[in-house]
Amino acid sequence: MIRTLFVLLVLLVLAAAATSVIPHLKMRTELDGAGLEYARRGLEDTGSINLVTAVIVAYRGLDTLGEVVVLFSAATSVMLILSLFPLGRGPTDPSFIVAHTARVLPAPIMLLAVYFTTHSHLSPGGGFPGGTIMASAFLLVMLGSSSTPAGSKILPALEALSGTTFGLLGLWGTMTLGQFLNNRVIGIGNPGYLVSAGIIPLVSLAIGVKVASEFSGIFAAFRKSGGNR
Amino acid sequence: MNVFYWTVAGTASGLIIVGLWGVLTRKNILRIGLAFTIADTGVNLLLVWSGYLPGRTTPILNGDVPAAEAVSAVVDPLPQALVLTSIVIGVAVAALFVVVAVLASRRLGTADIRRMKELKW
Amino acid sequence: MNNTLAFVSVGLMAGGIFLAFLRLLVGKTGPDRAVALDTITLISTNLLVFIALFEERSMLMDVAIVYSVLSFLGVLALARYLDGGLR
Amino acid sequence: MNPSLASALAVFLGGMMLAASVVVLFVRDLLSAIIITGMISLSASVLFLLMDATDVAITEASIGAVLATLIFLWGKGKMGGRE
Repeated sequence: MIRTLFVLLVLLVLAAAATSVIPHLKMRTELDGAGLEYARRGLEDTGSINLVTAVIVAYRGLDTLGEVVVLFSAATSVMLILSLFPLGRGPTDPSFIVAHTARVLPAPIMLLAVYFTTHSHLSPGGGFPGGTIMASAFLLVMLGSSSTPAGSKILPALEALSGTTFGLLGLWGTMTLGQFLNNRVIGIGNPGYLVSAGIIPLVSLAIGVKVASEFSGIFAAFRKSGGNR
Repeated sequence: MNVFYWTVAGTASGLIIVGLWGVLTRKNILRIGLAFTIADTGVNLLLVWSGYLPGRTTPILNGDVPAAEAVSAVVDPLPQALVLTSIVIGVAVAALFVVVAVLASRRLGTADIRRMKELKW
Repeated sequence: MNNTLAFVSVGLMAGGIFLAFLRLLVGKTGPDRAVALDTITLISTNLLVFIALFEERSMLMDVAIVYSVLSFLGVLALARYLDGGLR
Repeated sequence: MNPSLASALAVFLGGMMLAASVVVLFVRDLLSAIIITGMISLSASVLFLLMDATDVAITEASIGAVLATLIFLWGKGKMGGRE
């Protein structure tokens, strides 16, 4: 009873706060603030025609580094907990259709992921979606068998390597141009071509491999804690 | 009066409120996680909505959108960049939640959050 | 793009999505709902292609590609769960 | 995109998402709740595309369709019969 009243009270306070905002809302029709500056100068500053990637990797690259650290700590906690408390009861063998799909389809999905990751400055995509699609390809391999995939042993090394690459690419900018993650260290080239926009494709690849190895590590830990058959 | 603009805002706020309601009232711990995911989706929608400008296009400046007219042709790229990281963080946090929930339910023999006395203070 | 054609095609797709959505809500068992989800994502992929056509920007097709591949993967994971493969 | 068409699509998808989110809280079977949550994520991806957020739409589709669904399915499989 008290619980229900409390829940109602919380929701009512939230609704009242939200309602008090409504009269002040009006539709945005023009860019302002940081978004205006990014839209005006993004292309010539970074050479990336995808402004979202320019913001993630170049302008707010330090924040992305911190975000990757948060992701790393969450994934590490999951793996640590699952290695401390194994959960028994392994999976059954896959059916014919799933087993054969899992043999054919991972390669095209990985190709798609590499496309999204390396073309992050030219088309929609980038490190985060590319990394999650790579993790999906790993997941498909895992779904098609009843044991942990053999490649999962190199996941921690891959994770460390990509994280270090990200940091070193950032420090390169600090050494040469005095600015962390400045992407002009190797010149921005001709915008619109694959080899352009400085280090943005490299940093995107590092982010993608990092995200992919975190999520693949989570799935491998899930499968290992269930025990192999 | 732009119907699309305000409909998305209403949908996002509704998802946040329904998600909070679920987190506060449901009994099964896994269903609380699902309600949390719904509220997460609502927050992401609201953040992207805050950078949406009607009648404009995606912030990718290829041949369809000349770079000189970018300021008057594209939506705000900043909230989109923030939401991109927020989504990935959200699913990692959901994975942590599920693992802790599974361990707690196995240790205590129940998935009912009212019986998890050790979590109370 | 012809306006009438746009309205009719999107209306037909929305009708298909709505019927599958009803099955998703009232479906009796879990597998019923999995099939309904598969239907919804298949029709939504067509919707995304049409949105790319109306916006006249070809790069929006990338979203449709990812959506089709990964929705298939999601349904495969569901099928594997029902099979006993996620334990 | 035609504004009235986009508005109609947003009303349709938003109504579906809100109805589905309420159903998630009340449906008896947990598996169905997980499937319906996946459907909410995929509809949100279409809304992101309508709001011209292409990168966000791709990320939400890959996360909501596969990763989040699978994590919750795994949790349900591990919990077994304890409802």
